[in-house]
Amino acid sequence: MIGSIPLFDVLLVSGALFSIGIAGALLRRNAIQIFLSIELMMNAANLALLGYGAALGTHQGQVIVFFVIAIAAAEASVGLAIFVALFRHTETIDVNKINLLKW
Amino acid sequence: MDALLRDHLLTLVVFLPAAGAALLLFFPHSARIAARNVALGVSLVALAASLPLWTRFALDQGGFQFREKIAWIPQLGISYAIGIDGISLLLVLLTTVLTPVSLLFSLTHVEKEVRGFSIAFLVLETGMLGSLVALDLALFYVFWEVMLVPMYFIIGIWGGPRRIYASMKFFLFTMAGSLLMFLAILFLAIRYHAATGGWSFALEDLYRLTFTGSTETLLFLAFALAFAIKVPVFPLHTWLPDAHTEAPTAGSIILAGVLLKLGVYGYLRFALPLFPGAAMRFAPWLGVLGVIGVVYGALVAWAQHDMKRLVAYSSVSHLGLVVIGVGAFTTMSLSGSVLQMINHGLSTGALFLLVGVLYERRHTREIDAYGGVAAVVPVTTALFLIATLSSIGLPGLNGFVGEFTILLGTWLSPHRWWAIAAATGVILSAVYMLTLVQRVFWSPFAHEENRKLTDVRPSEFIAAATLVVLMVWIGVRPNDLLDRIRPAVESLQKSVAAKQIAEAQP
Amino acid sequence: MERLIFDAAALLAILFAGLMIALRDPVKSVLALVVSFFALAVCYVLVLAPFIAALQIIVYAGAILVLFLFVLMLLNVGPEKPDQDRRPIQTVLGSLAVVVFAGMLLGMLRASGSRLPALPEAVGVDALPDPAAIARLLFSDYLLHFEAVSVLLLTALVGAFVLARGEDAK
Amino acid sequence: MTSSLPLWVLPAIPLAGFAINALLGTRFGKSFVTAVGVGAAGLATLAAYSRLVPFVAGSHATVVETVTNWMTVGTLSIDISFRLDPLSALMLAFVTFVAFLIHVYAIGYMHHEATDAGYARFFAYLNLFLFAMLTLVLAESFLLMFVGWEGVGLCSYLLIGYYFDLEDAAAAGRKAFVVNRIGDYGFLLGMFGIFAAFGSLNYTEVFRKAAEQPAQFGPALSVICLCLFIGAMGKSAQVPLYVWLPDAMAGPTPVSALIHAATMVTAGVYMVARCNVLFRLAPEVMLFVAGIGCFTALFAGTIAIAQNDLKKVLAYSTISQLGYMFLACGVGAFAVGMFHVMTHACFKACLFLGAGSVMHAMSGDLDVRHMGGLKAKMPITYWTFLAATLAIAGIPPFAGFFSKDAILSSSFEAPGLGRLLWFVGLFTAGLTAFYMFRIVSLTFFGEFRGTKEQAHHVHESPSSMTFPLVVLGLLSVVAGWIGLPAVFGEHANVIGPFLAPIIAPIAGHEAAHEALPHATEWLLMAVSVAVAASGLYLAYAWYAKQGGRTPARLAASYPGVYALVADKYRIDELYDVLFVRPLAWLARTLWKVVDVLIIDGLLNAAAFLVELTGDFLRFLQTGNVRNYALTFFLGLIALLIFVVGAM
Repeated sequence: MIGSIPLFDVLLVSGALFSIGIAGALLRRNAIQIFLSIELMMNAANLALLGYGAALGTHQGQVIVFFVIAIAAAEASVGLAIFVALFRHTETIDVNKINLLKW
Repeated sequence: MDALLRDHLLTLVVFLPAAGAALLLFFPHSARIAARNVALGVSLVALAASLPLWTRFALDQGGFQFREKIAWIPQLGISYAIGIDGISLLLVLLTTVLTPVSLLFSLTHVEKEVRGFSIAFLVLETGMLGSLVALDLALFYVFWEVMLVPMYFIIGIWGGPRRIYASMKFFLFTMAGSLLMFLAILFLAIRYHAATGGWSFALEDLYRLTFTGSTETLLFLAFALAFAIKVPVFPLHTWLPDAHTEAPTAGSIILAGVLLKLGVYGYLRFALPLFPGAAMRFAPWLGVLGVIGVVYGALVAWAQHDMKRLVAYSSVSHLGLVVIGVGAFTTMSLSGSVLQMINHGLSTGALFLLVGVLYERRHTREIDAYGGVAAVVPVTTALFLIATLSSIGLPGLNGFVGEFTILLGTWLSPHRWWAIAAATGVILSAVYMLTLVQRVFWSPFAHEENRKLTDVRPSEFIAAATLVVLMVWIGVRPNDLLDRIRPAVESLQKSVAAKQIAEAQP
Repeated sequence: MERLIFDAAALLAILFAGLMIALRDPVKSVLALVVSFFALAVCYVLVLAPFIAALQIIVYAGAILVLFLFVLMLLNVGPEKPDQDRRPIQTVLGSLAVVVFAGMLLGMLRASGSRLPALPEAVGVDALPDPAAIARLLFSDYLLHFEAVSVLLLTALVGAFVLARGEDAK
Repeated sequence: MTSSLPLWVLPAIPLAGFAINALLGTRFGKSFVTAVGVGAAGLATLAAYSRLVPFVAGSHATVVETVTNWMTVGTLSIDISFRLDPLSALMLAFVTFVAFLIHVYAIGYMHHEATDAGYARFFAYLNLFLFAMLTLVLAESFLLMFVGWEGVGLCSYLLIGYYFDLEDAAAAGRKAFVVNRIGDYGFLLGMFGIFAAFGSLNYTEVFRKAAEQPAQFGPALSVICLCLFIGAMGKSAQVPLYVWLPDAMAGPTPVSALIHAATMVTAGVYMVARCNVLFRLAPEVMLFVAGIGCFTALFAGTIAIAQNDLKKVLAYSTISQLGYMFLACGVGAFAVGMFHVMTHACFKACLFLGAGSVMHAMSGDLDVRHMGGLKAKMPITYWTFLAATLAIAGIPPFAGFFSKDAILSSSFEAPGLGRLLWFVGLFTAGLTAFYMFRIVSLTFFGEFRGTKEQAHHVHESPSSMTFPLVVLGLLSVVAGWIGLPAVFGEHANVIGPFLAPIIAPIAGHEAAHEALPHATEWLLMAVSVAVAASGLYLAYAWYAKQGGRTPARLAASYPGVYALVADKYRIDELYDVLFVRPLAWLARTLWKVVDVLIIDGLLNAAAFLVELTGDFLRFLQTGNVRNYALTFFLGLIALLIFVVGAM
């Protein structure tokens, strides 16, 4: 017997994880941790998608999540490569210290 | 091939230059001579391809000919619809003539990034031709913008010392105008959708829309502003002297010869027939601005120290006359305006070319740096003098026919005093152009370094002589052109009159 | 039964997620996230997506997060140091925003809670959706997207290579 | 009719000559250029006379030959069509002939002056001029006439500026063109008015309509005539547009002769005579024409007294004589005006060519103060010059006497201000005799006052130059005999009846003419001869006999007046202050203030505003990614609130 969990609960968990992810992304200064927070948010979204997909009886939710994971992999590889390159230049991954993006 | 020439001649003419540009992309950076030869060759082929347009053009038809229509974005009713009438026929030919002329001149003078220059020029030609033949507003807008970009680069990369400022000014001015026009085009299409339920950007569909009151006024102004900037009409003209002066010679020729005409052309093709009521309400303003342009441009031209800037301001003056002819809206003045566009393209093109001849040798445009150079460059002088005479409207050359018909047509319209005021341009143009001739070519020999000036090279001579021959031809046989203009002008007047009646009875 | 498992797994996931953002040492953070993702995988199974759950463990926890660990080891980044540059406005506004956001989410869920459907009941492991069905969908309706993603991955691969190669390799 | 040359060939011949010389002249040298240039002029003359002889011998019926349509726009349709009628025949007769003589003269005159290229250019210009002039004369429509009208203006510009490397010549050429353009402006407006009123620009149609319904056009006609006359004022150098002509003397002498004496400047008179039908319907404009003509005659005559440059004197005398012609037109005696045009062409061309001959001998010096006693060294030049001087002074039986006397008697008869015009004209005649004989005395009599080298160099000119002089000198004697006054018999006047089909004698006027008793006419003639003779004598006595002491004393006692007259009343300076400088100032101001300051200022201000805004807004770009993330998130919340609020 699997299933029969109310969608409400699924979305609640998803929302909680998402909020935690946001909090991490906004409040941490370590670039790696910000990145991790973003991954977490993505997973929160995945959960919501899967929940809805199941509730509506379609596989499309899973297909989308499949793509999300693939894109997350791409994102992670490029993002980490950027960190590596950045770290070589600045010897830090503290985003407060990386502020070249201004005028 | 026969079928292509028969059914898609216009498409062929329009896209030949673009195809040439695409071909040039495969050339290596260093293939300078090959690049300029290919560009010249392609533009000559385009010229050759455009000649059947002239011979096969049916004189007795008022509507569009050589039409083609293929759906492009059917969901929005946007189609590749092209065709020409007498007005666009002449401007198309002017374009296909002036492009090889400019490229011929540039053969020996452009040193930097020859390949890029050639590509920009060919793309520019396609943009100009496309704008002239497009019968679909969306298509027109695309070509209109396509035209803008290469010109921006031509001024900005191959221009004079203040080229960045000039190209930026040119770009922003034109962009500001075309943005409003774009919004107006969208609005038109939406209104068409509301009225009929279908989508269309085709000119002939949109012609059928009628507007009233302030809607029409606003739409008209949006279009008119875009075209007025391009012409340029008096207070919007300040981009022109900068752009003309800083552009390389070939750029100046095209800018003055064709690009400015697209303003008037757009007005005649779009603003006027789409919104005849508003156009007629604003015609007096147009005429007044034209009169101001004539006098103002002439006076300011007189005050210039820089040859190119002087010629540039003379364009303001000449185009003012064209605008008056459009504003007066009689058959005669309209025909004159169309003819005068061609004339101005030839004479000002030739003037810029010959100023370019001097500039490329002495690298200064200051009038005071010359003086008495007729002694060392007699052929240049003779050609320049002929171009000058054409520009100041000497009978027997082309400028006179246009000038006279515009002024006479205006005199016969209700706005007689425009003709009276604008005819002073006859005097003023003689003043500033002959002053230029006197100070540059005549007068005592002033600077020893001019001793080394060499006369026109064969390529420059051919380029200039082509224009001179055309000037004489139009001056002697204006009917060849007027016969082609007449049906177009008459059908324009007819459609405007019919639509005005339709608007009056909603 | 499954209710209990879901609640426990969800609680675990939330707990370790919170730990992830609370820890100063990035390495520990990553490890906390790995735990959180494992717990989430359990949740995925319970929302009838065992295929995704497997992907979650293999790709996410197994590949991506391990990549993070590698990078951390490579760069040898220590724990975040307390900083003079605290940026109080950022902290305060950020916290406030998170609270508001969470509150709003909750409110919206509450408001529409009654209208939300329950997940269908699936009996037995056999009743779980077949990965083959997903595959069929992927290679028919979503073929173009699938190919696009594969191009994206390739591009990311090249991009990551170029970026990480550094300037000296020119 | 079938065998005769079509009229279009006449202008076409010199046009071909122009084209050949302009394109090939430099390559083949002077003899080729001469053959082509002079040959074209000669051929054109022959062709003209091949048409003229049958025309004069025949019925004098107007012939209109259409070549082709030139332009058709809307209601405007202009044909290239030529017209041979008595008026154009008269012009044609002397224009081609004089022009041919001047071409011949130029062979000798220009031979030493120019390089091959310059020589070719000169003859090309001369041929072009002849083409334009023939077009002007033969045109059947106002527009085609305007083609020739502007064409001769162009040629005068080119020919005056022939020595383009001289500052004076270059400036004079431009001045001539610009001042002519002011007149052309009037002509253009006149044409517009004609087209608006009559719906055509063809002479035949316009004059027919005007004659049929004179009352219909009323005041519009006055404006049209005024505009046309402004055109004539520019071309024929009347006050206030005369200023270009004296400066135009910077060109080579044959140019002065051709353009500024014989042909081009008379185009204005020709045009007014051509439009006599219109002018007669605008009496107030006629009065204006007469007034301007009369004033110009006097005004230019007074300036001529104090000039020392031989050609300048001739230039002012030309202006003065043109004034006479307009005086004649203004009082309604158009035929007489044309008569004077013809006689004037002969004697003034002779004078200019004579002056050129002198200049040739004096190595380019034209100052009469350096001359003297040339009579002996240059007999042919002297005798022809003298004949022409007597002609212009109005001594019978020389050509000028008859035409000038006819003008004076016409104005005497004219109603209204006629007597006043007559008196001024008479005074001017005396003045003319005085200043003309002054230069004759200074040039040919007395002792030579130039340098040694000049004295050594002085010689008679080659035959190519003296031949035209002799021919023109003879004409100066006999040309007037075709227009003898009525006192010599019923049919003594040939030219009036010849022109009658075009220039109808005014009914009332002609009656008055008939009514004028012969005694009065004799008296008028006697008075004018007496005045001219006394002018001559005074000049001879003062300059030839006393060597200029009296005039010098007079000049010394009224220095202000003398300086003013010698400086040509400083009209050029006045124009400079009144028109040129203010316009130049306006031009600079418009450029610097309106263009650069206001329009570009506004633009740059707008651009600066954008920049300023950017300068402020860029402080929002902290460069801190977390700030961006927070902003992003806050935006998301705001959006959510908006969406939720909407639900």
